[in-house]
Amino acid sequence: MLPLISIVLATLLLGTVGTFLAGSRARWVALGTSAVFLAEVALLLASYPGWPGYSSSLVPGFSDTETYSWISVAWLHVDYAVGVDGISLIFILLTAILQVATVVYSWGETHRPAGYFGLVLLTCLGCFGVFVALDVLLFFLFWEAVLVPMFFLIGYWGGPNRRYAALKFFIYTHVASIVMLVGLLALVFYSGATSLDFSAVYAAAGNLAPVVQTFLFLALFFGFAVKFPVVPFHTWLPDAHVEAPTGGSVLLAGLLLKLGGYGLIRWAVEVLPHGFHSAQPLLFLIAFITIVWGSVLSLAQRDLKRLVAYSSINHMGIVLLAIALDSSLGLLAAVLLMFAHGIVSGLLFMASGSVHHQYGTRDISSLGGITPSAPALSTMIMAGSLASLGLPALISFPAEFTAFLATWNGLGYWVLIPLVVLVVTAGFYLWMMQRMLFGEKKGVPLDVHDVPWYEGAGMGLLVALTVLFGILPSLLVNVIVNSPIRGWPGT
Amino acid sequence: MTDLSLPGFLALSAALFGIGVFGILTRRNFILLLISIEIAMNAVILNFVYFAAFPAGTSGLSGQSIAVVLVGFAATEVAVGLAIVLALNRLKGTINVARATELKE
Amino acid sequence: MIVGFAGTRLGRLEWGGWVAVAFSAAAMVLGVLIAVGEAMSPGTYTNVQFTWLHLAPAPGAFPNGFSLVMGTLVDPLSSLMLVVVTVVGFLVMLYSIGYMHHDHGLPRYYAELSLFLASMTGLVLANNLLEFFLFWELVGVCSYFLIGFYYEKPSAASAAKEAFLVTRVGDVLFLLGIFLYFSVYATAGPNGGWAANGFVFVHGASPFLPLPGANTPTLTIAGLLILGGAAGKSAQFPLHVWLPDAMEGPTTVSALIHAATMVAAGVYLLAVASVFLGFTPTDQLAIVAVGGFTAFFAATMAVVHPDIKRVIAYSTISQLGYMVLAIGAGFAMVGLYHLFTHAFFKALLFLAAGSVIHAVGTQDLFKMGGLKKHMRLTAAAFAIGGLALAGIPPFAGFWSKDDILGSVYSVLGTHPDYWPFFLLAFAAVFLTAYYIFRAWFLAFSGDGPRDPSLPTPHEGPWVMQVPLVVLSAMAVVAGLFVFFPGFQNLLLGGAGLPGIPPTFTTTDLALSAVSVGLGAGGIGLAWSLWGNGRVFVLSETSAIQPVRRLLLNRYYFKVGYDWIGLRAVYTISRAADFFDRFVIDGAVRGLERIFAAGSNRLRSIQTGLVSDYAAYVVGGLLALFVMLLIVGPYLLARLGGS
Amino acid sequence: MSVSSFAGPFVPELVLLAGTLLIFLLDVLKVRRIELTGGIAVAATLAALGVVVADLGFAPLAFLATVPASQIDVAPAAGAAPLFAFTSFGLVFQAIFLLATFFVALASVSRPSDERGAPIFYGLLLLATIGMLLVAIASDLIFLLLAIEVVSIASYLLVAYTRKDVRGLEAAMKFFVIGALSTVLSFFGASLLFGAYGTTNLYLIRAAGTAVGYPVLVLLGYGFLIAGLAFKVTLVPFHAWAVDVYDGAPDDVSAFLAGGTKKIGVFAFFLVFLGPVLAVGAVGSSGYGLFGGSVALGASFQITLGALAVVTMTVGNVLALLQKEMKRMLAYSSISQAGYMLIGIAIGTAPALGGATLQVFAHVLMKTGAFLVVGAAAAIGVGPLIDDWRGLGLKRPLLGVSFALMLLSLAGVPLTIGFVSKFVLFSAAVDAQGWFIWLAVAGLLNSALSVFYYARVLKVMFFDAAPAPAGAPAGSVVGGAGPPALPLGGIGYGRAASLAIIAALIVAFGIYPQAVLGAIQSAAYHFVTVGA
Repeated sequence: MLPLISIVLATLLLGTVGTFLAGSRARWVALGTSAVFLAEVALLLASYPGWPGYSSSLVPGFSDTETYSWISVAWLHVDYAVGVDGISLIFILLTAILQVATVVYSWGETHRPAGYFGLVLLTCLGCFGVFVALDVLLFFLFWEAVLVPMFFLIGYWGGPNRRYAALKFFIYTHVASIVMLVGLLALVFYSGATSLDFSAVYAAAGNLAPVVQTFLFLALFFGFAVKFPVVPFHTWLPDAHVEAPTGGSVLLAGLLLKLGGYGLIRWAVEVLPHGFHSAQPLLFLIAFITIVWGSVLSLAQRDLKRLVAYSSINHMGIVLLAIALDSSLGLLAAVLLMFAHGIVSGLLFMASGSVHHQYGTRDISSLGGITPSAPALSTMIMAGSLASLGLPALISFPAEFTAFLATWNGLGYWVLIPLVVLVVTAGFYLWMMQRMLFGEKKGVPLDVHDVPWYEGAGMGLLVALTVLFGILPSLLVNVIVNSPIRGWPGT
Repeated sequence: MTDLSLPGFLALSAALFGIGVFGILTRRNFILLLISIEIAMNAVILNFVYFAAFPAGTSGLSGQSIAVVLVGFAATEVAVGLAIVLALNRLKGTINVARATELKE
Repeated sequence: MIVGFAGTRLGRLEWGGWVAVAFSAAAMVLGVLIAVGEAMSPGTYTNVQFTWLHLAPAPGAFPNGFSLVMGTLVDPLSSLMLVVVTVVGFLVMLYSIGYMHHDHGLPRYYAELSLFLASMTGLVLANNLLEFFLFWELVGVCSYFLIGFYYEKPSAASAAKEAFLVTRVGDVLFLLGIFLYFSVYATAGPNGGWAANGFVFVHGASPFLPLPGANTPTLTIAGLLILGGAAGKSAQFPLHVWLPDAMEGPTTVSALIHAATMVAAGVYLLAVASVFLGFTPTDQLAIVAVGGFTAFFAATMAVVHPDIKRVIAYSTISQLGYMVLAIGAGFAMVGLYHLFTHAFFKALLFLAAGSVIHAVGTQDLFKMGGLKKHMRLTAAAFAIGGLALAGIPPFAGFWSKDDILGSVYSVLGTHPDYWPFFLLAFAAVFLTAYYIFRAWFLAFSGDGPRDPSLPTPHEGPWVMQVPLVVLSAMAVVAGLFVFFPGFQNLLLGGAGLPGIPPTFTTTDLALSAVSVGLGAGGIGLAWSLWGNGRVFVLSETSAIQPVRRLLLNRYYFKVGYDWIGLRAVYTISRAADFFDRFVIDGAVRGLERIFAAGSNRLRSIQTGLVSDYAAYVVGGLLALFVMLLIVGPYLLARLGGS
Repeated sequence: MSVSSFAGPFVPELVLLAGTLLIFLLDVLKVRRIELTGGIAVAATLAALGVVVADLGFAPLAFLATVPASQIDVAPAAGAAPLFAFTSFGLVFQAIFLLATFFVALASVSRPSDERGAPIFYGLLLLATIGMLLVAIASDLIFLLLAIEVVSIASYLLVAYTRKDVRGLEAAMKFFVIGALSTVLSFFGASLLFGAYGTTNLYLIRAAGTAVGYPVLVLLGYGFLIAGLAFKVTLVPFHAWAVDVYDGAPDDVSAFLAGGTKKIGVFAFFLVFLGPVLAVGAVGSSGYGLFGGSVALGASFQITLGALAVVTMTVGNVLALLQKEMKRMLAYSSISQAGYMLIGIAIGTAPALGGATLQVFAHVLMKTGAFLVVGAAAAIGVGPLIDDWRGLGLKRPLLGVSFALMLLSLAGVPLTIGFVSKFVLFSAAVDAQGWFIWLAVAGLLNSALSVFYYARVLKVMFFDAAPAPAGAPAGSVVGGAGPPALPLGGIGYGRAASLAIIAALIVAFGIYPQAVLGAIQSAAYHFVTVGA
């Protein structure tokens, strides 16, 4: 068995270094790396039960695991331990897809391309690492490693207020990760786990008293919640998105937010069931507030990117809700939703970026009638908006449907909150489309042409996937459910 | 040695030490600073000598020998201090420490 | 059978109207064949499906596993509906070739229309509630795009949004209804219940209703929610506001989507639900109430409206109300029968109206006039449609509408609660005849256009005429189909199902006579007020002037919804935004300021004076003593001397 | 005890002493070429380092070992009061000290070869290093304090060695005054402890635990000692001198002070306060309890040291935030780092001490390196302000990359030694459980705060446009009348090598920390169980 995960890591690392050194040819190196990365992920997927058929053979644990001792002293055992299960595979797939899409979309980046593409690859490397890490230190290492390139992406390639946004992003998420780290460490040492390995932590966590579990869960939850982000820890997100370059926004929304959800599932919900259960009411409360808040605030936004950012918050609220339900259906829905949101928000942020490139502004009220002059761009925006508001046959629908069904199953009429918000969500997207795409022409295009081919290709890829997975969600579901999750079928 | 009780001695030593420290805090003249340091140092030496006679468990260095070493050490320290202040005086023409505040914040 | 569905699916990928027409023709042929096949062999149901999403059984969650499936189910209901969809779809597609030829964005138009047809077919053939919902949403979005086809017009874009949002409200109710049914049927019923078999509809003797506890508040609420969903789609009170505004779209779209098919989906949903899910008596009363009230309520608004398409749109709402009424009263197939006939004559009316608009370029009835001289075919077609609508025998509408009234009348004895709604619906017959002929007289009779600036009208090309002719023919004869055994089979195919008595053989002649009389009276009133180019002007001081104004303003529903939808929600969201920026984010920024200020303040202690540094040392020393001598004993007390 | 067996264990010190004497001898003979004196210093340091590493049990160098393994980590016989003892913990610190000296000595070779002060510089450097090595083997409080004084006196002179620089002299003066004050405080504390315990031997003091005749003397004595030693470690509020001294001293001396001599304070802290920290139970039920009460010795030391640690790291970081001068910023960062190290002794468990030692090791690499880069930058004409460094990262990749690595490591970014050391240290804090977890939280939040000023420097170096070259073209030495240009565009081979090694080690140990952590942890374990 090939050490596939290490090979992927090496690929990305080499690709990143190569890109940094490649100067003006960086985009080619980045594209090559992305292609290889995608191929390797395909290989990982292909060797995984459940893809692409309807296999019901369930995997008892992680697959493609590798474990090497890294630090080993009397009281501290850290391993280089990696492995995947269905859930992480889905996120890895998302990483690969978004990396390719981002690289293609950013083909026209002329401002220090080597740095830009290198940082994009580095971000994806970090995300990949988070999704495969099965050791506290390794997990945290990659978790932090994601911040740095994103900080520079925002701070260097961003909009006029980029420094403030980059710093805010960094402060917020860094403080959160610190709390998370303390939580993780406490989890290890208070439970008497023999090492920092996931399996050891998972096995030992049961030793903890319920009260301790609750505290630890809350600490971990705070760390993940900021990444999510949930209200009231969300204010970094709109600022970061507005200022970030398009590629940065795509990765931020598409991947970085997923880290929170993934981390919550993998390291908190699964490991600390008692803590999870006692924190459940809080999670529900936060989730509902987030859902409503994100949606209502989207309605008030004039900047397209801010609008999409707040809608992301709304979606992540649904994800949190689905996770908090503590049901297999809810968990499935959460993972599907995150995948869907990754693709769709990536698409929408790309579209916002293109609007900005074409018209020099993203102010919805100063734009209008884009459709006749830029039909392709308009189509992308429509596709993204419709997918985001949960149109069937597009990727979000199966996810949202299962999420709502699970909510109904778990909470009964509380499902009305996300359902009613669904109308508001539809409302702000439609309002945006009506004002920006349709109606009288407004706004002076900087470039009379439609989007450049590479931007179109990047978005087109995501649109295609939106439709593909919308029609065939089982491609994802069959992988997801093959995961060693407590209460999941097969374990 | 019973003439001087422990509290009484400590008061003496503390007074000596306090005078030295007070001097360090208030003097601006470098030479006076050095003298203040030596006064405080003398309190230390006195302590060692006094405690050497104290009937606690005794092993290792004796108080008297420490005192002798410290006398020597104090001399070295003063020599280095004087060397520094001489050089400073040559460049700045003053030995007032309040005039040497170029490095701050 | 899937081919019909797949064929239209492919159609949306093709550019060019003719390709779309060809595919829709193929779909029509297949659809009709399927229906004929179903009609020839009553009682056979064909179900084909594949798994869409599957979770293995898990203890505690779903003991039989959880699945979602996609499949097609051919049964009398679906085949009847299939005919409507494919035939009208084909005709409208054909008509579009002529009607739309001068518009730009035609590929988009045909693609969207084809997608709509595909989705509609999918909806009709769906074999489970989730799939139904999926296509239900899809037709909604197609409708959104098609209403907003003239997207440069702000009013069109706004109407599209409104339509989507209002139906979305219905969708949410529908979805919640699905969930409620799910909570009843999740593990009960055939094949391990819905969780395991994927929400499928199963034919047979009432698979679910005999379940213990089936007649529970949960089921009642679920039924009401389904009604809410249907009301959204079928523009029933109080979610009716969007349909008149949806007339901003091309007339072809109005004909296909907003008259014949999509709006009928709500009715179809109710029919499907009544067959497969079952309504409780409370639900039935609610459905009857909504249907009967809407039939009358919408008709009143049609009475005064000056826009030819909107008049027809209100009439659509009203007619849909009849169908809902029938289904509520327990006569699902009767409702579908009216749906069937209505589809043809309403499409006819729209297409005829489309011809008029195509010819004169306006939708304002008061600008038209005397068109029958130039457009004989159109005038005739409109008249046929109008007669069918008014329920004048032997036109199609008579048979089906009469059936509805008769059926409902027949159960009034056991359900006296239905009386008021029956009367409302009955009264609406009169209004219907009045408003549609008011429109006819205003448009076609008289000497010439009241607005002289209108262009000289002319008939459309043959592609527009053929559908008019075909639909006219259907409007005449569709009602008579009921006398064919095959068609009877279709309607009776579901007779084994509860609540579908073969009522069309027991029409109450007296009732029919009264209703025809009302219809004729309505036409007469219309003639007397508007015939021969007359224009009836209500005096400003008339006592019914406020009523007119109320009707013209559509009972102020739209104003109210706008206020809720725009003002209230938007204001709240602005306030929330303010809170977000200045309170939540303000706290974050405040923290930053504190650090910066602290850094500046602390810096000033580095004075550069060595004596100060020495003072810090001594101060620190004293602080240490405090720590060791005061905190230490305190700690000892806390730790209990350990 | 025969001469050979007496001298054997002191080979490192003797080697350095020989080097010192040789350098001074050559100075007298007017042989002052920096390549030669520097070479001697580097060679002596390397040799000593080899021996120490061999003593630690590094197999490939076993032939150099001079201390038999049987003499390491052995508790003295009951009642014995040795002045010094060989502990693996001390040897680890010796290695760390020697490493710092090595980097500075190697880098300093790249100074103008005709600099007159070179022999003095190197001589004092080695002298100070001898003192440092002695600190690491001390087992008697007076021995320890005197060894520290050796270092201190050498450092005062090092700061002032140019004799012509006003800033340097002012720094030396402040250094001296505060240093002398601290010395007095330390010795006064020692004298009080002597009064309380009747001995200055650390083994005996630790063994006595809470069984003390005069508890108030103990508390006051330790209070004085903390204050005195805090001077060396630059704990707040005993830190004020450090900023001015690091700023005013020659760059390479700053590197040595921040990277090297400061660490003896840390070791002294570990050595002196491990006893009281680990002491269980109360003192003061009779005798001179200040308020007639008694004191929980261990707990109150832990809380005191913990508070000091938190205050130190916080104040250091907050002050560094808005600092405009590069050296002062580094000085404040150095102060805050001292706070992290102090966490180790506040907790007093073997993991914590090990983690703190790893932090010391990391800090030697990072801070020595950082000041050496500053020296290089100064040598090629970069001003003292952070803003003067604009664009330097791209213009001078060696400086840029190595400085970036050092700053990232200081900030605790993954895959650097700084990350690992913080991770281990804070893990140890959590591992100790109880309220120590809050030390980890404080430390981590501080490290978050510190990221800002490090990131700012990175931003200036890599993102901001370089200032227009004023006069002299970039890359050449500024000032035509100055000394001839050094190779590598004014940086010089020695400094370049030093920086390259540091950068490589930062990454290498960042990726594979086991190489040092294993030795450090086992040493810390012995240190806690056996004692000094």
